[in-house]
Amino acid sequence: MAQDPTPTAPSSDMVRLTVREALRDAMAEEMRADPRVFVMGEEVAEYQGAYKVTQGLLEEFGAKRVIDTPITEYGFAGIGTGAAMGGLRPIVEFMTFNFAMQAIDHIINSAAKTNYMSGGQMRCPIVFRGPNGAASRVGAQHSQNYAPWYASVPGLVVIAPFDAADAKSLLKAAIRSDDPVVFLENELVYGRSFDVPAGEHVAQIGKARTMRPGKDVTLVSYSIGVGLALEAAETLAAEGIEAEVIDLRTLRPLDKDAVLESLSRTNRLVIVEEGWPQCSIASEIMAIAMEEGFDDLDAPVARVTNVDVPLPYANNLEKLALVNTAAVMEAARKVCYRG
Amino acid sequence: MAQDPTPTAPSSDMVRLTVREALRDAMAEEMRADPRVFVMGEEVAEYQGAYKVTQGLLEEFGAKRVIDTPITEYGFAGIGTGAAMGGLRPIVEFMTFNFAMQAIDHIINSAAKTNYMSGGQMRCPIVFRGPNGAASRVGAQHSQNYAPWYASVPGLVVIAPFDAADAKSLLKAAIRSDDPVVFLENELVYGRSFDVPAGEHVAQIGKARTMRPGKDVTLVSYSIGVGLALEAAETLAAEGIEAEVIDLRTLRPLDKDAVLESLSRTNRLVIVEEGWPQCSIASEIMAIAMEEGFDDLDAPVARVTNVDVPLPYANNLEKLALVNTAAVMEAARKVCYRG
Amino acid sequence: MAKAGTKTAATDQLPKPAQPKRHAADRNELLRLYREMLLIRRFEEKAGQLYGLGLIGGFCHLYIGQEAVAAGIQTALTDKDSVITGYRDHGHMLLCGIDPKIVMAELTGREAGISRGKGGSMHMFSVDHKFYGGHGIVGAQVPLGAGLAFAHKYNEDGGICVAYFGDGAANQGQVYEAFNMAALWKLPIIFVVENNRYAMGTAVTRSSAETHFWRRGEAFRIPGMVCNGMDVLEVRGTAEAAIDFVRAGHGPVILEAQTYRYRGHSMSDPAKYRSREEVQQVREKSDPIEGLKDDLDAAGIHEDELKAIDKEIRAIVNEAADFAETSPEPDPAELYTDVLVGTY
Amino acid sequence: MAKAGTKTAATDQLPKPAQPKRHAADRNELLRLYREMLLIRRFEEKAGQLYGLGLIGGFCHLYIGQEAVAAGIQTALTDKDSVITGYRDHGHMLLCGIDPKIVMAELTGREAGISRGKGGSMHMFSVDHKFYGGHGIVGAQVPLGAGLAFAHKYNEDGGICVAYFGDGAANQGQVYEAFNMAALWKLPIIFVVENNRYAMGTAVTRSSAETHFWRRGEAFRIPGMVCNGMDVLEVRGTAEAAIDFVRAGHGPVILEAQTYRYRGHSMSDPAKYRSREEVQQVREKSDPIEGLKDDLDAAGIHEDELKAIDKEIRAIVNEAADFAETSPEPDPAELYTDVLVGTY
Ligand SMILES: Cc1ncc(C[n+]2csc(CCOP(=O)(O)OP(=O)(O)O)c2C)c(N)n1
Ligand SMILES: Cc1ncc(C[n+]2csc(CCOP(=O)(O)OP(=O)(O)O)c2C)c(N)n1
Ligand SMILES: [Mg+2]
Ligand SMILES: [Mg+2]
Repeated sequence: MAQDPTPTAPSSDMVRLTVREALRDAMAEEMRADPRVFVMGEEVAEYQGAYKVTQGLLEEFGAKRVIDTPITEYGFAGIGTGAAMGGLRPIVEFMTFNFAMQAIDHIINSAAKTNYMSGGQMRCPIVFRGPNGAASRVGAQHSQNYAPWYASVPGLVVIAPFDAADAKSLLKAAIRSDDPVVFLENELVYGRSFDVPAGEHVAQIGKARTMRPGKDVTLVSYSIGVGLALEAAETLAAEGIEAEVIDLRTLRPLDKDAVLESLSRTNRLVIVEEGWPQCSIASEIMAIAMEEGFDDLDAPVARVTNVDVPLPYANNLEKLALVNTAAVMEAARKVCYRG
Repeated sequence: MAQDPTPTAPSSDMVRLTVREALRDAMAEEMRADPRVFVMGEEVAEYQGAYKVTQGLLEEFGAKRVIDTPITEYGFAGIGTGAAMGGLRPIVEFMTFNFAMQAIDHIINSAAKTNYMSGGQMRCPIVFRGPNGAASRVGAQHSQNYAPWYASVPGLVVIAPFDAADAKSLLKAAIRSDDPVVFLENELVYGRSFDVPAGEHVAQIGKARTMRPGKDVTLVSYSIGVGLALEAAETLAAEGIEAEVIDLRTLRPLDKDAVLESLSRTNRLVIVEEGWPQCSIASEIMAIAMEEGFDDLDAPVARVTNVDVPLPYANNLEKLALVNTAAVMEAARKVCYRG
Repeated sequence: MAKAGTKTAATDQLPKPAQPKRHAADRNELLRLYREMLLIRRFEEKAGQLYGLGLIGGFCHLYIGQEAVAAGIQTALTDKDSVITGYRDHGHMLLCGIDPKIVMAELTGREAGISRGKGGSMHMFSVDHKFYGGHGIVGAQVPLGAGLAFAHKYNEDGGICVAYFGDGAANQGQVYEAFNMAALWKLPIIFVVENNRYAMGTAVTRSSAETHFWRRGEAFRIPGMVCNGMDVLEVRGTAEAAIDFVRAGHGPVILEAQTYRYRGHSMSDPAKYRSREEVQQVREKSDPIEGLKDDLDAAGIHEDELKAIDKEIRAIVNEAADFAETSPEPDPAELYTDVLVGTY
Repeated sequence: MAKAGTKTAATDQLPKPAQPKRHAADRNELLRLYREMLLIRRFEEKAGQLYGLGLIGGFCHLYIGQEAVAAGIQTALTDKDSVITGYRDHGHMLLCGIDPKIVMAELTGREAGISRGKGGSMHMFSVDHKFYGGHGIVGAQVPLGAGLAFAHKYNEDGGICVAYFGDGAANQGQVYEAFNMAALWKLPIIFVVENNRYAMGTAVTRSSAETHFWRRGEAFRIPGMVCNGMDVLEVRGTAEAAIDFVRAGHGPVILEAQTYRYRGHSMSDPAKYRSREEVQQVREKSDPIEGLKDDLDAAGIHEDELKAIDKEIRAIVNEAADFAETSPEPDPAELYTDVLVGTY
């Protein structure tokens, strides 16, 4: 079985998959391989998932392993965590991570801290997954990006893939991990199609990935932001700015070496994040650049994030509130002292 | 009534108060002035507060306004929030902010976002307060610093005072605020005594405070970290390093002007935080220095935080895990290129 | 100390609301109830159309089928009373007396909307009408409602709170925390479970160990009531008994209204979890608006009178839709306002 | 559809556990129960002393007074069964068969402690003994326990879970979420409410609309049982009936054990919320260890035999204390280990 395919490398054998299908396939493959793996959450079984990510799982694995829960995030996150402590390997789907705020105490206090508190004795191999961040026009309560919160907590692994290959190979890695994993998906990306290498691939957790090489500026992002960074890089290239795009993929542990290595070549860094600015992943990358990349900086690192307001519903305001390609390009030009 | 007393200015009329007493006095004064203000939480009434912060309030204000709740953080945070929507001015005490994780959905989704979601129509004037961060030897589940999480959320005001004067004048401001306020105290500081100006003082929310002037390096902190920074500054002075110490006091909105102004004079910055490093207030201050203070920096900004692990119980490990004065001094020397 | 043993049922004699009667409505009341239900029905149909046209975005949860619940309860309240519900909120808002135009304008995300376009379908509020939202987190409105009831009691203003929530929400832990405190502190609140048999795709039997939602307060000594939520007069009669009890200071009541939603959970729901026949049967046999016709008839209210109401309501709803379609979007500067009330 | 009306009590005939009997213990069983309770008592007294000496830090919650609950239930379990509780966990751990030395060494924060000194009094675990903690967030152990029960059922290993929690914890919303799922899925779990009358300083009547905790499952059709938690044989008999029922696949049971803690909530509690007399009276009239003396006597077990046990236990506890005092602290490098299992 191949480890961590370098997805930029050409592969003779590619399958076209949506992110949604890739996630489903990852779960199905792991469930076939390991009878301890099961899925639980609201509408995951009969309804096939609120966003259809668990499509077909009930049919293949039956009601014992694909379990619809009542609307009780705190309760079923606790039950999942307890089941993991008892030796199973639960995948807990939150309909969105906004609702996981009800359950965050179990994610942090029961799942993340137990291995340490027990001196390494009590494992908690569980995956908490579901869409995170803004969807479309769903308003302030349904649109928050929780990546910085989870990424701040030692004892957790936090993954936020962008494309289908990563969604699949990282979710497989997450399910196999002996640690509690928070796996942040994005609803707006579920339906996008990507090439995925055929065969079994389990990614290495904790490694960023270069999505596009470049020499003038490094654009760092994760999840849906990677798409914006790639779009921006495309247009910037036409202007003569070669942007390197790095997908962090894992937010804890954070692959700072990859960021710093790229920075040492481009000497300019922009972070793109679909989320609020303060105490964000962007802040953290800027802090790392400050601490360990200072001498490489030809310009201050810039961050491009959502506006620091709860997400508004109105179409025009929502657009203005969210990070976008134009803002990424502007920041890239600025750190390159062009325009 | 005096606005925002400059506490470094000498005052003829000072009272010696513990932080615990200062907080209690703030609540009592505001309850006397405004019948809509009431306190609710676990053990706040008959027990006089788990940490005795509400001492004497039941006796003065009676059971209608000083209310013991069952151990139901989510529920009573919701009830408090609903009462604020209904026109009252609740002070909700969490026995510690660790337990507020059960209630964080109401703090964020119900209290913080409602004013925006209602187009400015639905106010939520509530104060959520209680001790935050590590106490002594209470282990991983009872020792987390939630400041970065709350500080990331637009719609909240987040305050974390250090000394008794600020505890009192900022809590009074918080209670009078028309916005939801997260007010982060620290158990290890409750018993410390400070001079507090006599008379009524209501601080201005959102303003940092210079605790000690200096020209060689700026130490920025909040809450218990300010004490460490002051201690470090004292010792550094003996070594010939004059450290300016800034207490942020309010973490949202963050007084970045104060930080940047000091940085423009000292050209060196260290952030001291009793909390995990990643996506922290420290990260954010470093990001701000990167964005707006880059040209003032004679050295990369440094952060001194807890070690990135869940807090261990053992006495020796706990000491090693927590931020301490020695580490602050070392960082200060380093950014000053001494030692 | 209690004796050892296996026990299953509470045996205490709790104070209870009076046995409710189906409301004996007079002519005016009947007309009002008919009108209110029809307003909701037509408003929601129009909202569905605007959604189909792309004028409404995100989630939009229609109340069609459940009209008798809001109508029976809201018409029994006074203007001292406060109301709170979840995201399926248009119906309750209209019956709080909020102008359909500004509700619809919120659905289309316009400046003139009740939340200035910032909230959308799920997040609407009107402090003036004592309507407190409009909440998107399932179950959250229950403790919030208990908080409103707390304020009524604290202020001794004579008001009570009605907190509406679904059968799915009834499994939320925070609901039981609120039950306990409401009972302990005798808060003036009616917990209305709108049991429409499904939470998204989950039938109540698949999510609930106890599907008699009126019994869910037994663990906290809260009396339960149940009514046919498709019969507006029965809802009204039950609501009155509940209101009398709660307003008299006896503490909370749980009122289960057994109802049904005709449409999908939200606009994108394929609704494969139930059969067309099931929906059809309820529509035909239990429709709350059609179901009132016998009573209207018996009161001597005739078809032409109803037609006039129909026409009037269509006009109101069309006007609301036009308004919502033609009003301008919020000014871009609005992005930054209303985050905080104060300036710091 | 149910008829409209005011209702207060569940009328269903649920399957119920058999009516429990006070356990008719033989000589050996009596000796074991006595020994187990005494081990807890002496261990806790010693822990209190070490705390006073500054050897234990932070929170330390003693189980003194409640020994019969753990003893009556733990001795009825098999080694297939799993156990979980809150922060007041020393007693349950000892009766899971965990070595007192390594429990005490954890209290003093030493490398040899069961959590290598990293957990402390509130956070101890032994997967080997199927003891799953040791949790500091009130109520958290209840869904976690339901998860352990879920694993038993999933693995068809014949085990059941016992989740212990307090009267204060019984108000937590997550408990009701767990109740619902446990009942719905017929999970093999006994929810043991150790009602010691207080949650910190709050007497049950001040926090609970329903103080009969065995009734708290009524909203979810879970049968309730209650026993005198100061009588180890009554606890044991009740536990056996509960275990039989749960192990037979009927789903969960709530077992309320009415008990009392003699000491403060934790070491720093001034305990002004109750009178000295109240404590004194329980000690004198209902002490679980003293209370067993009649039964021991009736079984022909005499003072000298008990004295021998006493001596043996004192030796065990002293040895544990010595060990805990003299063992080294964790290596500083331990600070960084056990954060994650994998390396990434
Ligand atoms: C805490 C939380 N979990 C999940 C959701 C997603 N969700 C929205 S509505 C809903 C179903 C609620 O059903 P019910 O309470 O019966 O109300 P109904 O929609 O039938 O009116 C779900 C699961 C949410 N909004 N909040
Ligand atoms: C969620 C949460 N809220 C508050 C606390 C603080 N606290 C610890 S123990 C306790 C009292 C619990 O009482 P009870 O459940 O009756 O158990 P007992 O201590 O009597 O064994 C409280 C309030 C906590 N640890 N977790
Ligand atoms: Mg429903
Ligand atoms: Mg108790």
